[in-house]
Amino acid sequence: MGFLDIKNVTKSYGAVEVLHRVDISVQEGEFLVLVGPSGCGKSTLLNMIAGLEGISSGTISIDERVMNGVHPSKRNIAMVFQSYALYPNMTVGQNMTFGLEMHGVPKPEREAALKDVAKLLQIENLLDRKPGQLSGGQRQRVAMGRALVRQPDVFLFDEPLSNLDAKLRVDMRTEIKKLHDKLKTTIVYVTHDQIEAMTLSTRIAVMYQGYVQQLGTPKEIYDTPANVYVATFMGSPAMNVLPVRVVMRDGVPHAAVRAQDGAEQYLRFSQSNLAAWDGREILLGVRPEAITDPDGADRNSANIVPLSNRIGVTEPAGADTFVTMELGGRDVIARMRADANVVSGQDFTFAVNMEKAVAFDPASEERIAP
Amino acid sequence: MAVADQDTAVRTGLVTRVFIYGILLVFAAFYLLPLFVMLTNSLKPLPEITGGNMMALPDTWTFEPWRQAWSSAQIGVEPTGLKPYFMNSILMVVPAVAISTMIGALNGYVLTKWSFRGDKIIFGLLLFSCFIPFQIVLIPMASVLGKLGMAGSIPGLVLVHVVYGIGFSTLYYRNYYAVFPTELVRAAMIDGAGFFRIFWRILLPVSGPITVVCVIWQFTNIWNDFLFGASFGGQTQPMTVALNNLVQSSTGVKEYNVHFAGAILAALPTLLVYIVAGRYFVRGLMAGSVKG
Amino acid sequence: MAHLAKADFRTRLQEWLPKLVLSPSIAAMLVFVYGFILYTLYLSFTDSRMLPSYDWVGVENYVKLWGLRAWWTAVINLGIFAGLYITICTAIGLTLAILLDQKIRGEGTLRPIYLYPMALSFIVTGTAWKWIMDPGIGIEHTMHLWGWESFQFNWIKDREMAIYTVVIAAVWQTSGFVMSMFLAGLRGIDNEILKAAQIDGASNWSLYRRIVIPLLRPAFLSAFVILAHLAVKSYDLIIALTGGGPGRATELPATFMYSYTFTRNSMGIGAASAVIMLMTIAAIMTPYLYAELKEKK
Amino acid sequence: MRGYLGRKAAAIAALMATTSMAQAAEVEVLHWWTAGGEAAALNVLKEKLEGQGIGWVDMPVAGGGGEAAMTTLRARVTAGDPPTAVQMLGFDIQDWAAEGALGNLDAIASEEGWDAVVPAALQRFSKYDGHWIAAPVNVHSTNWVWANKAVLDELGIAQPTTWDEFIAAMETVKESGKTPLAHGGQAWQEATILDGVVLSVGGVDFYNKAFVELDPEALGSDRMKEVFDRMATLRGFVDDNFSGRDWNLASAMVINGEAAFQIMGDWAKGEFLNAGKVPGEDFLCFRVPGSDGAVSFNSDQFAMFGVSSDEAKDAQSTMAGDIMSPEFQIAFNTVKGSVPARTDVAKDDFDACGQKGMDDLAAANESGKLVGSIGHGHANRAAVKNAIYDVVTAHFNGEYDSATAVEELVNAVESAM
Repeated sequence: MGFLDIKNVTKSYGAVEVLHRVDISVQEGEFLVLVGPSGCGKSTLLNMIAGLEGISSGTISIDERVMNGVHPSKRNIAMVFQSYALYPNMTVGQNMTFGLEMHGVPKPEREAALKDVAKLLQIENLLDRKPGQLSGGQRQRVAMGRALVRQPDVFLFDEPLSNLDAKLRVDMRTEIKKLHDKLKTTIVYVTHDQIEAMTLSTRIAVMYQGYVQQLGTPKEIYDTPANVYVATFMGSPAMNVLPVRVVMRDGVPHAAVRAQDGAEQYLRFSQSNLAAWDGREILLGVRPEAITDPDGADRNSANIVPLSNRIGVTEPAGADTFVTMELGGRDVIARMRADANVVSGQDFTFAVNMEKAVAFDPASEERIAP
Repeated sequence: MAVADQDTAVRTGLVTRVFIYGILLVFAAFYLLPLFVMLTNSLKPLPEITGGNMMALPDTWTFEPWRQAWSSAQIGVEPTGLKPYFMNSILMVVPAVAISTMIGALNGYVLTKWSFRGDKIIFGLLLFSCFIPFQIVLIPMASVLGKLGMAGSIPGLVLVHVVYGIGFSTLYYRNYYAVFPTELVRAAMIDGAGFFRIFWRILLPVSGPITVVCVIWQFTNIWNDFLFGASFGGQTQPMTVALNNLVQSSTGVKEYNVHFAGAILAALPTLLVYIVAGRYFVRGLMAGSVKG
Repeated sequence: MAHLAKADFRTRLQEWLPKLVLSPSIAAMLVFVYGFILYTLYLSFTDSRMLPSYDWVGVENYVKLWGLRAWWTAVINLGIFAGLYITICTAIGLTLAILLDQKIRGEGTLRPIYLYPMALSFIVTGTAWKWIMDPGIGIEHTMHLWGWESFQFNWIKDREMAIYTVVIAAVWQTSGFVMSMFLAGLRGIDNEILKAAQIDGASNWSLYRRIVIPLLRPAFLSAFVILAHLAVKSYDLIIALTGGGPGRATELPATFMYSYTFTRNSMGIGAASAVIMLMTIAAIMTPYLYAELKEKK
Repeated sequence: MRGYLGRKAAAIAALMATTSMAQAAEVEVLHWWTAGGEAAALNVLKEKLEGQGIGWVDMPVAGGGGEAAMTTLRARVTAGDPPTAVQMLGFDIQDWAAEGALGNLDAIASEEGWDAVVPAALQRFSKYDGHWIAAPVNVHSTNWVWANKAVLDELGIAQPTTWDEFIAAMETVKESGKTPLAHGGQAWQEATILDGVVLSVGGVDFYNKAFVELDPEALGSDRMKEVFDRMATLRGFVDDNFSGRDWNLASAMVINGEAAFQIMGDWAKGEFLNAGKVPGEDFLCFRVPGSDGAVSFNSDQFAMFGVSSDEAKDAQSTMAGDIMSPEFQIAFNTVKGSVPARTDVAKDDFDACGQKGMDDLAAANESGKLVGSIGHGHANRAAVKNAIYDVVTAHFNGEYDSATAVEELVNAVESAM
């Protein structure tokens, strides 16, 4: 029994079911991120937790209280919206204490709470301004302040950083993380940005087409994605997924794959259970950072395999250089050290860390190994 | 001053600008012509009107027609002028505008922020109701008012105007609120504000521009109405009916100067509303009502 | 909604409040608009004369109606009137809006001048217009006094031309309003689009023709709907200006309906003409409503 | 919110209804005599009633010769709240009586012997099914010609006595450059001319046959064509700027000497008197040449609507009695230009034209030459009247030639019946 329990929850509009049997149990103090592309149902789920949308079936409970049919204001939650939703006609101070006022909190207490939160967020000097006079980052802080003042059981964030510019976004991300570390309040956070999901969360639910594709810690999601969708959605650049044939060599399963010149090369798997797939096609998933120049290979790995191929495009990104090559008929990205000697059009021998490789069933696209 | 900052102007030479000002002034003259005719002739004694040029300024300036129209012209059997009817109009217009605007605002709020199945159809039906010709509702309306016991009274007139004003006021507010971020409503819900509190504290404070448009529209329509006033006004006939009585004497001397003075008097409140609130009008229209 | 039963009272109240708030309007609309429309429809099939009667006569009233010369005149007049009125109002409104948008000094004074006719009913301005149009005392007379002897403006006395004087007065009343709608539209256009177009080398003319005017489409649509319904409902205007004359040359369906219903004691025929008018309005409005309602969601 | 308001208003209305019933002694009068002398004339009645302890609640609605008032009346009756007394013309009274909406004035009528003093042609409208339902206020007659004496004298024209003389006189005026016939192009004004012209062409018999009995043969006859020919001739004597002109502006043309004649009802006299003109000296009044002896009339009457309480009935009948009283008839009609609706009133207070009008009325009443005006709804019901308007005004404006007008007239009358 978690603190926030989502049990068997579905959502339908008329005959169309847009959210299918979601089960998530969130412990107190957890930071759950719902991530997925637009239209995946993550905002709908958040709105259902908030009580802004009805629940078609199943239950949502907070602190063992079933919340179905309970008015949003009675759930003891607070929400930060994508557009911040600051009331344009009220000052910052009025915005932040509106909720307390609505809940009948006496003025002195409201003032005290406002003072504390304003100090925490360093927005004391903004309290008398109207939202229209604030910068994006300031609005964002005010929106968070408004949520904090309420001291809710659960914080809900609906893509709160998507309207900020890149640098501010990173700063605010850190700030939210700090805030969570300090306050230890349960947070449900919706985003389409997988980096936000990875950096902020204690657990991630990856959603797609109304299903929770995978629920797990960031590391679980990243290293052992449940299916091809999760694998390609999480991580940037995305995980390389290419069709390979399993062949047994020396009693060990290998992935047979054609390089650009058509020559077949063999990459040894670390997972022996793939022997069952001998002779059949599977999908091989390798993250870019697992294909490197030999010097950059992970020294702790027990299974580094060489791979010769012609270099396509090189993209220096400062810290690393990304190389695109053609492998198994797909474009595959490799991540080299910045000073690796790679030249477009030349042949090169890459080092593939097959310990980190993931295999998927080509039909169901579910993970079959590890 | 978002309006002034907008810049759809193109760069133009001096000749073009003179030309532009020329056209604008010609049209200004066109729009002012009837008012000019009414005003100058209301300040002339009667013989000067019947004998002279419509456009000419008065030789003898007189305010007598205005005084007569206001307080001593024959409207019914008694020479009361338009004065007593002015109050009838005010008593009718103020509540009718206030109520229809308020209902329109609430309707717009419900239709955009609390949408439910079938709300579009309801809005469509409401909108279509703006376009009903009033002549056809006269008889059935009379019968309904009679049954309600409200025939020939100001509450009856207010009811009629509210009923046929709701369509437009709902249209204005709906279009305005449609572009108002729904997230604000949701935030307020989570903050614990109820249906009316959200409306009162969150939406209404920012509804100024559209309220100006709606009030102007309703005020002029209701103030200028003659048909309902004559049919359902009873003892409390509005000013337009009185003006009509003044102007439309079937057999008798036509005192045109008094007629014109009366006409301007009857139009004064609406003119005032346009001049005072007119500059917010474009802004209000901008803020929603011309959106497809 | 199975869980609604468990919802607390306040939440349930909140669920119902919006519909509750809307319901008086819906009820009023159903009775006072659609009820009355149905009632009129019914009357159009009865032999009602001075007061409503309930003796069914089938489509007789419609047959009579379409056999009446005056009705045909009214319908044709409406065609001429509405066509010209809508076109000219839109043209003038758009022109004035564009000109007024050129950073004009005194815009604040000009705008209310253009707009004020909307504030006045024709009960107020009818006499003035009659005078202005009248060749004996109006513009023509004035021009003669000012020495332009050959000037002629006697349309209001001319059966063929009288309907055009009605157009002039109607345009006078509403073109300023249309202007403000277009002005609002112009002011709502994103500046960057215009800058982009100017960088692309668009001339002033093509800037407006190719970029600005197409962007004003919503304003055009709103203007059209408002003008169209005003045209169909035009009544005061005719009564004040021409009284339907000379002869019955400027009769419009609205005046026709009124006179048959109320002064000619032929309520059945009046109702039939009202039904036709409503159908016309519906034919104009339905596509607009459909587009309007389709758009969102 | 509205429901509450509605209930409250209903409660107040009910309250007011009961209190006003307790006072009872008041009459609500719907009329369209709203401005100038006629309204002041009506005030005489009001004061008289107030002297008898009966309050007057004024309900004036002007416009279109009573059209607006009739619309209001319909709304009031539909709402179940009719006024006590309503100014009404001709067949409207009969139509409302047929709807069963009117009260009964038999008591006061027999007490004061109305049957004997009111011309029979008027009783045709004041009585329904043998019962008095309305009190006539006046008799207007429409076949009058008003002429500027100075203009006629200057041009050496004598008062014309035959149609041909009339035409010749107008020819003379035309040659002098003045407008022979002042006229305002409104349907009812053209129909007013028609009254006189029909009488001049075919006399009372033809008038009755064609326009009262609506005999298709008479309507389609050659005589009718002659009527339209004469109308066309008259059109030729009207200036080009006539369309839409108010009748009183046409009168002003005669007063100012811009025009010589105007064919108009006797209400036009007020305009002349108001301009300080004296009948017989400055202006002449005579019957449309060729229609002498006949009088086409219209009569304003106060139709009494059904009221429930006895007090209200008493007040209503007192009002009817006051209307019919010679004092009021004189007071009102001297101002209005019309003549009293009873034939036994002293003529002393009336001017030359008024006295002639009274004589004509009495004579026509005797000889059966008193006919209801076509143009003012005293010959036929509204639908027919307006159908005739349509044809006459279309012809007058040159839309039809006389032959077509005759055809159209037959059709229009037939389809309006």
